[in-house]
Amino acid sequence: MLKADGVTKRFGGLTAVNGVGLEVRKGEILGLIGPNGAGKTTFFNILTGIYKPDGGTISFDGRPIHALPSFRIARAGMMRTFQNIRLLKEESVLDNVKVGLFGKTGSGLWAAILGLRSAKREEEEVTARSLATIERVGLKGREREAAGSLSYGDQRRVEIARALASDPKLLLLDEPTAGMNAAEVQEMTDLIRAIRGKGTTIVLIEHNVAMVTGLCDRVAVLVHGEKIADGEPESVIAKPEVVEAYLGKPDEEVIAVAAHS
Amino acid sequence: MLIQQLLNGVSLGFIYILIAVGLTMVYGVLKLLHFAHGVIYMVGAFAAMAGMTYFHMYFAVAFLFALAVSGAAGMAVERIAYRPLRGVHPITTLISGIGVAIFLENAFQVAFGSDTRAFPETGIDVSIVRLSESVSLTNTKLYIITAGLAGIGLLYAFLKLTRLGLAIQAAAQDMRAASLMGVNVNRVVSVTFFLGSALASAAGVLVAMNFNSLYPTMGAIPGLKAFCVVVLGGLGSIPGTIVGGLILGIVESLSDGFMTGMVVDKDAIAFLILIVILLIKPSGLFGKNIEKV
Amino acid sequence: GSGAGGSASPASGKNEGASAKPAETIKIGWFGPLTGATATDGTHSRDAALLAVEQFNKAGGLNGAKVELVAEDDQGKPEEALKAVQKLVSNDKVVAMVGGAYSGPTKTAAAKIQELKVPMVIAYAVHPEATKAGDYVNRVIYAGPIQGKAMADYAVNDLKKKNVAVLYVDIDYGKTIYGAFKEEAEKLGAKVAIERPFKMGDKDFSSILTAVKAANPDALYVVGYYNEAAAIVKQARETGIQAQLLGVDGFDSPKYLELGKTNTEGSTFTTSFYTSDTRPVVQSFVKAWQDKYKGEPDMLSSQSYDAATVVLEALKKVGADREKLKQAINETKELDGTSGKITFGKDHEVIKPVVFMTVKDGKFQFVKAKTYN
Amino acid sequence: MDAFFNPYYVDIVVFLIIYMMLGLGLNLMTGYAGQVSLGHAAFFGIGAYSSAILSTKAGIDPWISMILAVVLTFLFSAVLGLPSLRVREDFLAITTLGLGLIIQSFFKNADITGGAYGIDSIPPLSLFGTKLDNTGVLVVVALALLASIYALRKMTRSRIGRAWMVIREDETVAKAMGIHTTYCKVLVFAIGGAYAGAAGALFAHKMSFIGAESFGFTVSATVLSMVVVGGLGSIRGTLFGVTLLYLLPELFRLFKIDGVDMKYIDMYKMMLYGLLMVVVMRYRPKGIFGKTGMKTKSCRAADEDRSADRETKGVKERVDPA
Amino acid sequence: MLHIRNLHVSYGSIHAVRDVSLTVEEGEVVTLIGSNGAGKTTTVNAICGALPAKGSIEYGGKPILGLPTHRIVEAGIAMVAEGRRIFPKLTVEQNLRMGAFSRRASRSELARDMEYVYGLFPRLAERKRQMGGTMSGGEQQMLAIGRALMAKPKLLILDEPSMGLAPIVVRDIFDTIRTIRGQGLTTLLIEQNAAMALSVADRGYVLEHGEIVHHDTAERLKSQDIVKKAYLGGSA
Ligand SMILES: Nc1ncnc2c1ncn2[C@@H]1O[C@H](COP(=O)(O)OP(=O)(O)OP(=O)(O)O)[C@@H](O)[C@H]1O
Ligand SMILES: Nc1ncnc2c1ncn2[C@@H]1O[C@H](COP(=O)(O)OP(=O)(O)OP(=O)(O)O)[C@@H](O)[C@H]1O
Ligand SMILES: [Mg+2]
Ligand SMILES: [Mg+2]
Repeated sequence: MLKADGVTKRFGGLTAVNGVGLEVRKGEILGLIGPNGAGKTTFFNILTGIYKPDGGTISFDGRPIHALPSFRIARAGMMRTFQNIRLLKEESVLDNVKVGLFGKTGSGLWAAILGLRSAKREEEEVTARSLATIERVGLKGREREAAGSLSYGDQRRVEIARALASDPKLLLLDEPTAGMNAAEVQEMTDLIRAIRGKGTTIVLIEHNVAMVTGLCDRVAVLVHGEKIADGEPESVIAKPEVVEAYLGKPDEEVIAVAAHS
Repeated sequence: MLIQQLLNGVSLGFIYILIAVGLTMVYGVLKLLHFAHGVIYMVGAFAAMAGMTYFHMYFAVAFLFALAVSGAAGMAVERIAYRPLRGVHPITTLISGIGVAIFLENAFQVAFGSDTRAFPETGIDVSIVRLSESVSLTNTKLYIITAGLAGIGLLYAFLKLTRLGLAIQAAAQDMRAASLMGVNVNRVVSVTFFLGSALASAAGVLVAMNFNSLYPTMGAIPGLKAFCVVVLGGLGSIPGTIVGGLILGIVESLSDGFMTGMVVDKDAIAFLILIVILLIKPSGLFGKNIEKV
Repeated sequence: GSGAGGSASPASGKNEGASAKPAETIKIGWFGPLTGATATDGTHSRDAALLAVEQFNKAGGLNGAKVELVAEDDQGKPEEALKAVQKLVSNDKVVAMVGGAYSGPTKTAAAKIQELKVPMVIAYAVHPEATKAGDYVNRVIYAGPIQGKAMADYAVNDLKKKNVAVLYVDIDYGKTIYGAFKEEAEKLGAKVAIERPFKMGDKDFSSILTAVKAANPDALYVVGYYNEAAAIVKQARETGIQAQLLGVDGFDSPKYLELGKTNTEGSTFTTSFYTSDTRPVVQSFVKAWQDKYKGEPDMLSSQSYDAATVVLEALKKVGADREKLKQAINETKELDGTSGKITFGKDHEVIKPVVFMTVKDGKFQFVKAKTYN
Repeated sequence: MDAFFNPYYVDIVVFLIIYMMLGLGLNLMTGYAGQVSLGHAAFFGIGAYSSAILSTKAGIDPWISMILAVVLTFLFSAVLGLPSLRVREDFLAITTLGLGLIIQSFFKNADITGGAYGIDSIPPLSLFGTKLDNTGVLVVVALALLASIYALRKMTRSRIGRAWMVIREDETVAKAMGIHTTYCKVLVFAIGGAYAGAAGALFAHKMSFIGAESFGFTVSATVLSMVVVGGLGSIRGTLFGVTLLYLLPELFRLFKIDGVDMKYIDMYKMMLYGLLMVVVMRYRPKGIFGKTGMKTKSCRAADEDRSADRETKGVKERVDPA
Repeated sequence: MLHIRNLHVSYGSIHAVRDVSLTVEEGEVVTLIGSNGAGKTTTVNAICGALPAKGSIEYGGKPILGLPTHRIVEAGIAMVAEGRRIFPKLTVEQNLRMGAFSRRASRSELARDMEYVYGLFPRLAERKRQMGGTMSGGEQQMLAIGRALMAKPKLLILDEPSMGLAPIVVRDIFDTIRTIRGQGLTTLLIEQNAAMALSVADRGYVLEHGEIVHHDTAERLKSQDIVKKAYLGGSA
């Protein structure tokens, strides 16, 4: 459903993403791993149109999207979360999630000013769907709290709810479990599985190798902006170059941690 | 004539630079929308005048006196009107600053009257410095240019070479993190205001002396122009402040010298240029815009 | 009181009645800028009008009834002037008004005042349209074109200048005077070498003056107020311009000499008032001003004093009836004002001599006076 | 009707309402959509001049010229709002300030606007051939205000209203969530401008004379102060802020205060005005009616700490609420 | 060296930290674990003077509660804050220099310490002139830790230092914690990765809903059932 080819992005002298080709198949959970600064987030930013690539093509559902503005890509059904949480902190959780449904709705100002039935109905629908999504990510009952006053982990859930509310075809998650403990990671893993269960394709960036191997159908590895591996999780993380660049030499401890999930 | 006009522009530009260096610290570096800068500039001019007229100081003493008075006034403004507003929408600072400006302008009108008054005799005679047959400059303008260069030098040394300079930049970006580094943020901000305001008052004194006039609302327009210069240069950039000031001065001087019957006046042209430059370079001439998502 | 002073508020019919006794104070309104950039002028104007009223009361008032001046700030803004006028009429029930404001506010107020049928005498606003509002509005300062014409006549015929540079302030004051000057000067065979507008509050004129110098004029006519004029003369000398400096009544303030210092020497300008005028009315005004406010009165104060005097004289004649007052004001003739003998023409503009003054030995000195129309 | 109401008080209210409409438009732009504007007087002027020119020079009926003026301001504002799309948001205050000065300068120098002489003899509003008196004008502006408030409420609570809110808080997020930020920003400028245009048109016909000095930076700054003092993003706040700052000087006019030197009374008035701005900001930094917190939990003022996203926001040095 | 007694912190009506008492002795590594929203960050923010709190906090025998942050830092506490909070528009090197602000160190001393940090995180050495704000998430985390070390603190507080870091770096960081501990530095460590945290710590506290529910040696905590289940991902 998503096909990137030769995607490149440079910042001054630094090539953050270098000729990356990646295919995402419908219905899968694809893990994107790699050392810090490998270009994973940058790659997401290119996919979602926040950065314009310096080279390469991207097609989504058979349509080229690399030249489209962000909001069009979002409306085409690709939603994301941000590594550095970007919520509207003073607004309620509910209002934050409603934002995610913008592209799915269409009533304009006149409808609102004139109080048209269609606008009202649409608004009700937005509320209902948002509430349902909030429940799905496990924040039921906290709809009215200011997003900024939630703890870090809960803020991540709101981020996911916002991206999820519009039932995107493709969901991009940037480190969804950062700052969560093992039990919470487990919950998040279940949530992501459930989301996929409803037909949403998922690409996720993670540093929790245990989780990635347990959850993902496929894993791609970026190092220094280049893709060095792509395939079955177990086989990928066993590759020596991946071990060297990302995991460090195998060590009981890492394996021990990984074994827990 | 063109050369003379360019020189006029440069010397006018240095007046703007002199006013803007102080603002570069406060607005450019600290990112505080400080609309009372023009008023501080006025306070400086009046302090020097009062020092000479009422306390019979020599010009040089009065000049230092003005720096001290304005510096203190700037610190007080920050303390009273800006500090309580940290962490809220920056526009509140702007409004608070406008309030301070209105207050002080009118207080000075009560104290000194709203008339324009002449600057006291400084003992410096205006003389004309001939650079060539047809190009000349007054000595007072040379002082302004010198002071402008000195101000810029001071700013550079302060920001680039001192620990405090770095701390100011850090505090501007993230006050909490700066305090976690052991920076006494309040003190750093106060010092910045002191220096920025002292520089503003240097400008006020020299301009009042050069044009032999001062009045309580004298800071309004220079204050706005200083904003224009700081933004034009790209917030907080030292070369930006110089180039911004020169552009403004030269544009005004050329439009005065060569154009007539326009639908907009020279101040408007200055802002027109500002907008055009910002459209081409959205972060100002020497500004950097970096965003990581 | 004579029957004429019946009611203090004839315009709002219902409000008159038993309460209106002849011995009540009679209110005259004044509005102008008391705050803001032009507050100095407004304050002088108000002070002058106050002085006139005070003297009037001291001389017995209107058959024992005191006159009170109610002053309102218009902040130099038209909409504030509109409200000020409305307040003076509705709340203070003034019988007449002195306009101590600049052009914009005066224009707005003039239309309103005509509608409310309250007579007004404009002190110093020169907007050409201001008196077109109707028969309730007169002006004691001559309209801009007169000054321009007078200076053209003087520059070309008396001083034999042929090539004049003009700098004018970019408001109606500057544009009106300059327009008339140019027309007349060209008619008389002189030429405008270069013209440049400037703004109130401008300080640095070096570029304009460099351009002026390049045009090599034999006279430099500056149409503006003393602040900028002082800066211009100072910088003109620094630029090395030796041309004869000509000006307008905006120069006529002691501040011009204070700010321009010796550079003002020799500049000649048109005005309508000079403190060295030996006529008793002028001398007593100057004396009273000095006693009350210190310093010397300027042109603007004299105009405001005269505007108030016009109103007070009419009041003396016909009493506090707006309709009659209007009539009496319109018929003002040869009234001995501080700025000459004041007569209102059919167009409600003043007819009085234009005075030429020059700076000599650091003082304003009378040159000549001539009536134009 | 003027027989029943003191026309002076009526006039105060008329101008008060005109300022309220200016304030509402600015609040929409700045409070709801985060686009700080220091050039609001320009839109006010465009509305006033459009209606004045159409009704004097083209002889169009004032009612129609006012409607046309609103449409024209809407269009002009949309165009003038375009730079806001390019310019970094913390420079917007300065660019709009510049725009304001440029446009005022145009009013002052162009032929069509009467240049330095302004435009006079603007026809007053009349109904069935009779000129509306002060009270009649009050009724008209009051109706206009009610309509403005109603529309503003509806707009800000609509889907586009939510988009404005997101743009104010975080433009990157807005884009990533499918919001057409360009369109929304131009739209908010156009609507905010149209509000000012309506205020301007009413102003012109009320004044009968307009000149460039009525549309300067002071007006922009005053209106912004009113909106911020009242509370950004609050309709009640704007109404209150305008009333407070507008009536303060008027009170001085009504009650002469004894014991102070009359010579300086008006300066004391302005000092108090400035002081009030400082004091309100100091003790109610979000304005008198500003949101102090969320429905249930309160975000503390030192809330910066929560923000893990602070480092990225910091890079852009956002002007909008952090 | 750090003694917290009966600490209470509230956000308006939210009582986020209740009656927390905690000690960190000289040379120890103490870890504070707990789920999202338990109040860990709130506790350390109170230590650093960023939040008004009730109770008592003593450091080196002196009360520090109520002191302004910069004074606390000058007394020798450095913190790696949640969310990293590096200075986005300062370069990597300037960020590190800011870290040493409270020390007034000489130029050569600074250079030496900087080399030490570059040794720990070679990536930073490669990027000396890059703006902090454009670094990747993990790179920023390294910078934040490096910056705190530049202060040569006596007590180092780390709020989730491993967040967002690649496994290889996490291991490096925990190695670093072990190393600096060997050098006598005292550490208060907040971690979600409880297994890792308990492996370097001497003692641990478990915080739930703002209250300390367990505290014990790291070894013993590791083997407690509840801890295993909730924080170590032990099979339920
Ligand atoms: N706007 C920018 N300007 C300059 N350099 C940038 C910018 N954005 C990213 N970089 C650099 O590009 C590289 C890739 O960054 P990116 O954020 O994509 O890494 P990442 O793979 O997401 O790492 P992490 O796992 O640590 O989040 C980094 O070295 C970063 O410093
Ligand atoms: N600014 C705030 N306003 C209101 N409530 C807050 C605020 N900051 C934190 N809280 C609340 O205080 C509680 C503790 O938050 P804290 O950030 O200390 O948790 P934490 O243990 O650090 O969690 P995490 O592991 O997610 O970082 C949470 O319930 C949170 O919602
Ligand atoms: Mg990343
Ligand atoms: Mg935390």
